[in-house]
Parts: sequence; structure tokens; C-alpha cells
Amino acid sequence: MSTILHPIMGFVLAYWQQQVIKLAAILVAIPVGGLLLGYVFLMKMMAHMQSRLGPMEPGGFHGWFQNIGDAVKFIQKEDIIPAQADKWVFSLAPYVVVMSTFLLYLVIPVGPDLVVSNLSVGVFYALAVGSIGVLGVLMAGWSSANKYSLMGSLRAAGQLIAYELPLVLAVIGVVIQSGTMSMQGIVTAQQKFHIFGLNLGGMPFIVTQFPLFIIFMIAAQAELTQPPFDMPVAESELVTGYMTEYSGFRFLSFFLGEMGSAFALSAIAATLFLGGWYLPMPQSWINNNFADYIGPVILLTKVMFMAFLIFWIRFTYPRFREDQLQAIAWKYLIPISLLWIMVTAILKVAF
Amino acid sequence: MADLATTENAPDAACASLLALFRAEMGAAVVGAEIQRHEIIVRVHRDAWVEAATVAKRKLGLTYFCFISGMDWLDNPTQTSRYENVWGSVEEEVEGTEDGEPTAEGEPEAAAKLDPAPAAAPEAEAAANPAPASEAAPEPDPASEPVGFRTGVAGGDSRFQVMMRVVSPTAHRGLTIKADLDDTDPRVATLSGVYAGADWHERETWEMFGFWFDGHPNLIHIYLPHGFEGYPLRKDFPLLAREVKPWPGLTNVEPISGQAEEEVGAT
Amino acid sequence: MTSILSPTTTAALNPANPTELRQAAYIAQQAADVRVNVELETDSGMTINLGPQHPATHGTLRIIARLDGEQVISCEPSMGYMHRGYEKLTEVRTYPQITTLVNRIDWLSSFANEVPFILAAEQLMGIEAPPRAQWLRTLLFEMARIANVALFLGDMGVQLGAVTPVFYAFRDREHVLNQIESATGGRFHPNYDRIGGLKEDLPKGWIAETRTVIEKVVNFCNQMDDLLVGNEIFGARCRGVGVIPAERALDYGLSGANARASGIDWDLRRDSESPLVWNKLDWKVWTHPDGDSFARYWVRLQEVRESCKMITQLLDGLPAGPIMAKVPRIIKVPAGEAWVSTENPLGEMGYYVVSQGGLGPFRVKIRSASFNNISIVPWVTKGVFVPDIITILASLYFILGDIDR
Amino acid sequence: MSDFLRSYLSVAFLAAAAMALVGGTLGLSRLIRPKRPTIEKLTVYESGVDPVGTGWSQSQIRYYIFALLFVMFDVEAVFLFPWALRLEAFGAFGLVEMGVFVVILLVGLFYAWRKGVLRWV
Repeated sequence: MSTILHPIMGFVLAYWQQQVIKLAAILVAIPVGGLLLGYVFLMKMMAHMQSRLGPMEPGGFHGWFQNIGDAVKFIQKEDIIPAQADKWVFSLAPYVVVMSTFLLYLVIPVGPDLVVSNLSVGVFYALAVGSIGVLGVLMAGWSSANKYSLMGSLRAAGQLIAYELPLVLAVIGVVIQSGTMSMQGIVTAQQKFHIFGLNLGGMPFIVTQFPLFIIFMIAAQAELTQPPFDMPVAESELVTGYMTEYSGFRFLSFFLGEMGSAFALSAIAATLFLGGWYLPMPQSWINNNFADYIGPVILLTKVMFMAFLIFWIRFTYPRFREDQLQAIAWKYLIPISLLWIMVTAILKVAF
Repeated sequence: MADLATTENAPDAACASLLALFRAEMGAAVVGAEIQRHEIIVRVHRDAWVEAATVAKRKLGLTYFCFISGMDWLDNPTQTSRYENVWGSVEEEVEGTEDGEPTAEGEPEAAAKLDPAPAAAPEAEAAANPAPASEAAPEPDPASEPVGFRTGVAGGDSRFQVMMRVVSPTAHRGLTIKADLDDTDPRVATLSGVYAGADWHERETWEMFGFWFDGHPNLIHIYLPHGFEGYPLRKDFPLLAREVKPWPGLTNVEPISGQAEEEVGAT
Repeated sequence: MTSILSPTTTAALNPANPTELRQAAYIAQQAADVRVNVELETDSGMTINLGPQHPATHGTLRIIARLDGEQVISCEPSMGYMHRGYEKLTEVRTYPQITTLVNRIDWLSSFANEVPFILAAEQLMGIEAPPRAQWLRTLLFEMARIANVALFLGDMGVQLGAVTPVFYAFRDREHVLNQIESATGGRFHPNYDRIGGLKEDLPKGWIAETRTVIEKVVNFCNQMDDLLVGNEIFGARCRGVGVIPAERALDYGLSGANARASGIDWDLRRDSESPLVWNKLDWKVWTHPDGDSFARYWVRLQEVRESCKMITQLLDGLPAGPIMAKVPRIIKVPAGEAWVSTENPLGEMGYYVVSQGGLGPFRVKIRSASFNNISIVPWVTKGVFVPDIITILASLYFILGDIDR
Repeated sequence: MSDFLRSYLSVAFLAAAAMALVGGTLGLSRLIRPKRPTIEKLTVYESGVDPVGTGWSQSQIRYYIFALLFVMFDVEAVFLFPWALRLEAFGAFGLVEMGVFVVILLVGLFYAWRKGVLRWV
């Protein structure tokens, strides 16, 4: 694989130099991505959809200052740790959640050469580190010594059991079709993929994997604990569940983790099912690295679309009950995804 | 309105038949009864309290449970005097309405007095035996000596009355059942076995009036903090905020209704 | 009248209709399930407080729930955090002053609280308000109903996790409140009713404005239909949750939409002789045979639509004339007892007014709807999941001031 | 260091960066935020009343059967991934093999379903 800055600066950097630049890019990308989603969808789209007045006020034009104000507010708020809480676990939990979000970005390719680390087991890795966040949630809920938090974290654990399988199984269909688990490889496979001999310069996997795409999005919604799967936070029942005792920046870091994960999962879904940074484009663009420049833009567009879907559903639907989530996962999502995997495999072997 | 005015004074036929049915079932336990508009008010003996509820629910189809509450007919001299201080001149002006027949235009409750004996002259009756009430004043002793009590529609023999109201959701007629309770030990059997909803109402009545409901599963405070002493809705329970400082609201109230009347008169 | 059977089995259920029979069987099965689940053989339950400061209790109601995992062993509401002792306070107030007190019982539909008390006083005094006043009372009563129930329609969504409906509710309720304000001068606590009539007549242009507001409310109802009633998740969360059979509902004194959702065809607006003019309007009492949370939501939604219909008719037929009857300068109410109850947004709200001829009542028993509606909670929440407590509480719909008085 | 290990070294770097971000911002906010603990603040929240019990309350976890099923199917997924990668190499033989495997698991799931285990208690 070529180096990250090769197309831009024309010379090869040492390994550690590349890493520093990549990490710096990610360090910027995640808060900015989280803030972007928080701004565009959580504030502005919500305000318009729900005819909210508050988020449209601060700063004048469309309340542009709202998010910055929120962040500043959280940073300068008092940090309270309950006396009964397990202090170590309590303060460690936000780190775990944010770390899980950061690790997701490792494998997301934003251009033919732009990927932090093109792991050969990329998808598998993403699913694995994505579930670490639940560990943080469990830690937060348990250590708070609060009943709502405890119930919220137990619900989160139960939810992990329910959605993790559909998420994994939905990915397997893509893996079968592309024959690789590397995220970059999956994008490349979609460049070459065509059905019925109709070569349009590649085709996204959503065409053949539509059921699995739906299942993936449902499971992602659950992983992000967004409504209708927000039982672990459930404001009206558990008073934000595992986050009840958190305040100040620690609380904000859960929020950051949620938004960052939303961004990352949208990017993964866009990569797996919508072709990632690729649109039908001349092969020469990819060869002469022009795609490295437009790739991030293309991916960002797709990510915003996926995030729009996630947040749209979030603002529209009521919350499920825990048993209903389990029923949906076990009685519908898992059998359907298994069936579709077999269908994909049969088609793959047959053609 | 026009049609209502005509039907208002005639006794309601459905009510009358309902009351007759109730009397037939309850026999001598019915102490007094009246029909007001579309409401029946009966007074039963306190031993027949549960039986009356059972009859109302099972035999008369009065399945809807409305409320249980209590009455304390004791005159509260502190409250009366408070009015007199502010409204002294007014009181003289309309003194006539106090004990005579109401002089207001039209006798609204136009009661069909089916059982005239207890209801005929409740005030005279009350005047006849004020003694038990003053004796019976229970713990928190009132600062001033209670002067007696006057009972209301369907009469009453004692200071305390427990009352309940049940309704038939099909016939749309309501029945208010009252029972006189003992002055020193107000006690009656619980209705929670008949109407499940009576549970909370009895707790409230116990808390507010100090009526004991025998057999109630969970007679604890419902509104007031645990350990609250006294029974706030008894007339001899002092309204402390008023004792400490006179309420300013009483003085500036007079013009409101008068103004409204004058405005209408002008238009 | 003497039927021991509940009105559900006689009135609402049609034996020839298999769907209704199936629903009845379903209700019975649900109710039986609830009772079976009570006996949970465990002693390691967790006690959790929902409230007094909890998002689901809109007010300071405290619900003490003993849980086994996520399942409810017992659930007991505990109130009194807002007890204001109105029944005692009425004894030291004059009649016109009490209107301001009772305004604050159910603060979402304050005007509707005034009406039965004023009617009781008028009944004792033998005064009838003039026709225009009665029409206006009915009109504002129904607007108060919309202001109240519209909030429920949105709030039910937010309790179930859908945030959007409540904002729509606040948005459109605002128009109704504006109209109430411009007519009465009070947004939340109008204090507009007087013994013998109303405080003042309508301002200019009010009727036309109200018509446009009603259109907005109708539109809001359609939105709620789309957002919640037609939503599968909403159905999954509400259908079969908190089933109250008709007998139970009557036993606990459930009234209003809660009773009608259990199939009891009873509405005080239609079924009691009131000087207010509901009987002169063309409207319908909606019932639902299921008795579950969904039915309660559905019935209330239809009620708002009926209220809109009523308001349109009331605006059309508003008679001219005075709005005050001749009343004495100083209101003294003759001795007597009067019980007047009306069909308030939350259910039957009644005042048992006892007068001994003074300037103030001797005693007022306030029968508020929510107190009875909530008293069924311990029974109906046995064996349900924690989220169902919220569904049931939200669908029973209480206002804390209406419980605590 | 081999490329393979290097690519995983990024994971460690990224994790460290995440820690640094949270820790750094917490440190920054420590400079400007107040710290005035009171008894009320340090009490756990239970809807405005004093918490019932000690705070470290116990709760029943009744979804262990789901957890068992989950482990079973997660292991299945682990088997599915290598097969999915090498599907073309295995061809029809691998397809039939995996078909049998998946069907057995599905039968197990339906059995659990029929037994009423898939009910959240």
C-alpha cells in the first residue's frame, strides 16, 4: 500500500511521521464529525422537524452557537462523583466509551490511499471494537451505585446480546460477495461488481444485499442506543439510565462517543453497502490519486445520508420495550439474515 | 334551561323508583332520604353502611364508585367570627336568610321530601341537642368552645357523618349515602371489599376526619406526612396560618361580584 | 338499571360481531395474566422510586415500585407532595374567591374546573346564567379540554420515547391558549366564571380567530394519527398493556376517557342534566372495547376531534344577549347541599357543596378525576415491565394538582 | 517490525490518543470548573428522595438464556467468516456443508422459540 501523503506531497514519510499525521487527522475528525452530526441533525434537523424553538435561538442565524455553547457549558460544569460510587470504574467508563469510538475510525477508508490502517480483518475488527463501548456503558451503570443506572446498563447488556448477532450476520453477506474482510477490499470489490452483465463502472452491494442492509441499519440503530432502541437511556423511565450520575465533561464524553459512533457506523454502512468513497469514475482518477481528493467528499455525502436515516428514525419513532427488541432480533432479524447469507452464498457459487 | 326549569321541581321518576327499591332492600336501616334534582340522598344507620353499599352495587346497578368523604357539622366559631369581623354590616342586612326559609329567588333544591321527619327541621333538631357535640370534641382541643352543630340535607343525629356517592352508569342516576358516626369514636366498616376504589378514599377520609374504617387493609396517611397529628378537615382543627396572621384576601374581595353586576346592568 | 352485568357486556359488545367477542376474550385473558403474574416467588426484589422528581410523573408524584429484574412486583403511588388543602381552604373563603382556588386543581384545563363549582353555587342560589353565558361556558369548557387533552396526545409520545409529538402538541395548544387568554384575560387560570354568568363578553374578532385555531387543532389530530396511532411501535407498546375491564374501571371509579376506553358508554356531557348546552350540539361519545393503553389514547384523540366539532357548532350558534344574570351584590348562598359534576378532560369532576347560608361554603368536597384514575395503578401494574408502568401512567393521564387538590 | 504488527500498532496509538483527548479535556475543565461538593450533590439520584437501601442494590438478570443463545450464534458467526472468505475455493461442497450447519442452528433457534424460551421475563 502506498503511503498516505504520497499523492499530496510527493515523497514518502517515515512510518511514525505518517502515524502522527493520521492520528492528528483522526483527533480532529472525530470531534468535528461528532459536532457536525450533533449540529446538523441533532440540533438543526430536530429543531425543524419537531418545531423546537430553543436550538434555533443562540447566536442568531439558525442558532449556530448552540453546540459550541453546549460544549462550553459541559466543560465548565462541576464534575460530581457520587460518594457511594466506585470511583475508579466510574471515571474510567467515559474513557472506554470514547476509545471504542476512536478505534472504529481506524479501518474506514476515505480514499484509495487514505486509511489509517488497512487491516485484513477490517470489518471484523470494526464490529469487535464497536462492542467495547457497551463495556464502558456497563461500567458506568454498575459503578454509579444508582438503580436507574444499574437497570440501564443491564438493559444495555441485554441489548448487546440482541443486536450484535444481526450486525455480524448482516456483514457476512457482504464478506461473501466481496471475498475479503478488508474495508478497502470491499470498496474495491464494489468497483468491480456488476449484475446481469450490466457494467456501470461498479455497483454498490445494496443492490443485492438490501435485506442485510436494512438489518444492518436496524442493528446499528440499536448499537447507537438511538430511539426506537434507546432503552438503556430511556429518559422517561430510567432518567437517562447509565448516564444518570454523570455530569460535566464526563457526561459530554458519552455524548461524544454516541455521536462519534453514529458517524463511524454511518461510514461503515456507507462503505459496506454504498461503495464507500467510490462513485463510478474513470480508473485513471484512482490511479493518479485524484480519487484521494474527492473520496472524502463522496464518503462524507454518503455518511450524511446514512446519518440522516438514523436520526430521522430517531425523531419519529417511540421506544420499543426490551422484550420486543429481543423478539425482533431473534424472531426476525437473525433468521432472515441467515437465510439471506445462504441465498448470497448459493448465488455466489452458482455464478 | 327553559325545559330544565320545568322538570327541575318535579321529583325525578327514575330516582324515586331507585329510592323505593333501595328502601325495600334496606328496610328500617334507612334513616332519612331526599331527592334533589337527579340525586338521591339517603341516610342509613352506620351498622348498615356496608350492606347499603352492597345493595347499591349488586341490586341497584350503581356500579360506578364516585367518592367517599366525611362531614363535620360542628359550627366553627373562629371561622364564623372571621366573617363577621369583615362583613359585619352585611350580616345584619341579610340576617333573615340564616334560619328562615331562603329568600333568594326560587327555591333551588326544591326537594321532594319523602321522609320529612328527620329532614324537616334540621336546625331545630341541632339546637335541641347541642350538648353531645361540645362534650365530644376530641383531641386537639379547640381554643374556643364549639357552640353546636347544624346538619344538612337528610338530617343527622351526630356531629360526624360519613358519606359516599355511587352512580349507575347506565341509568345515570346517583345515590349519596350518608351515615351518622359516633362523636367520640367515629368508626364504620370498610367498603374496600365492595368497591375496590374505596381504599384510597377511606384513607383520605381517615386522614382528614379521623374516621376509622374497620377492616381496611392499609389505613395509612395518603397526603399528609406520616406521623401527622390531628385531622385537618375537622372544624376544630385550627388553620394555623390564619391564626397567626389575618388573611388579607378577605378585605379586598367585596367589589368583584358587585362590579360585574353593575357592568351587566349598564349594558 | 338493575343489571348486575357491566355495561360493557350489554352496551358495547355485539355478540354477533366475532371481532368484538375476540377482543373481549383477549381482555379477559390479559386481565387473568396480570393476576397470575402477581405471585412472583422472590424476595430479592429491588425497590425503586419513580418520582417525585421524575420525567414520567409530570408533577411530583412518587411511585414506589418493587421490582424483580424488570418486572413489577408491586407498585404503589404515593402522593401529597402538592397537597394544598383546598377543601379546608374553601371553608375560609367566599364563593367568588373559591373560583381562583379550584382553578388550580387541574391546571391544564382550569376553566373546566370553575364550571361545576359555579354551577353548584348557582343551583343552590336558584340562579340561571343567561343563554349566551351558558354557550360561552360550554365553548371555553371545550377549549380547555383541547388545551388539556392535546398535551396528553403529545405527552403520551414522549413517555414512550417519541419526542416529536409533544412539541407539536405544545405548538398547537399554544393557539388554543392564546384564544382562551384573549377571551378571559388569563392564559392558564382564567377565573372567568362568575356566579350568574361570566366576567365579560368576547373581544372583537375572537370568533373568526377561533375558527382558524380549530382548523389547526384538527390538523394536529391528524398528525397524531399519523405519528402515533398509525405507528407499529406505538401499537406494540400500548396494545394489551394496562388492560382494565369495565367492571374494574367502575369499581375504582374511573371516569372520563379512561372509562370509555374500557367500553363504558357514559359521558356526563350527554348523560347528565346540565345547564350547559352540550345536549343541543351534534356530537358523539366514543368508546373503545379494548380497555388498554391504546384504547385510552384513541378515545382521547377522538374526543379532541369531537370537541373541535362542538366548538364549530358553538361558534355558529352563539346566541346574543347578556352574559350576567341578576345576582345580589353580596353573594350569600342559601343553606342546602348540591352535587354538580361535569365531564372534565380528566374525567368526572364534581363538587359537593354544603352551604349553611353564609358567605362561604360550609364544606366543599372536591371529587377530582385523577385521584380515582390513579387509584387503580397498584392493581393494573402488577406483573408488568418497568416501561409498561410508564405507558400505563401516561395513558391513565393524571394531572398532579387533580390528585392532590 | 513487520507491516502486520505495525498495522496493529496503530490501534494502540489510537487508543492512547482517545485517552489523551478525554484526559486532556478533563484536565482542562478541571482548571475552570468549580468543585464544591455537598452531601446532597454526592448522594445518588433517586428521583428526589433519599435512596432506598444502600445504593448497591441487586437486580435479577433473567436473560441468561438469551446470553446462551447468543454465545452459540456468535460462535457460528466466527465459523461463518472464514467460510465466507473462502467460499469460491470451497465451492458447492462448502456451501452444502455450511447449509447443513446453518440449518441445524436455525432448527435449534426454532426449537427454542417453540419452547417459549424467547420470552423476556
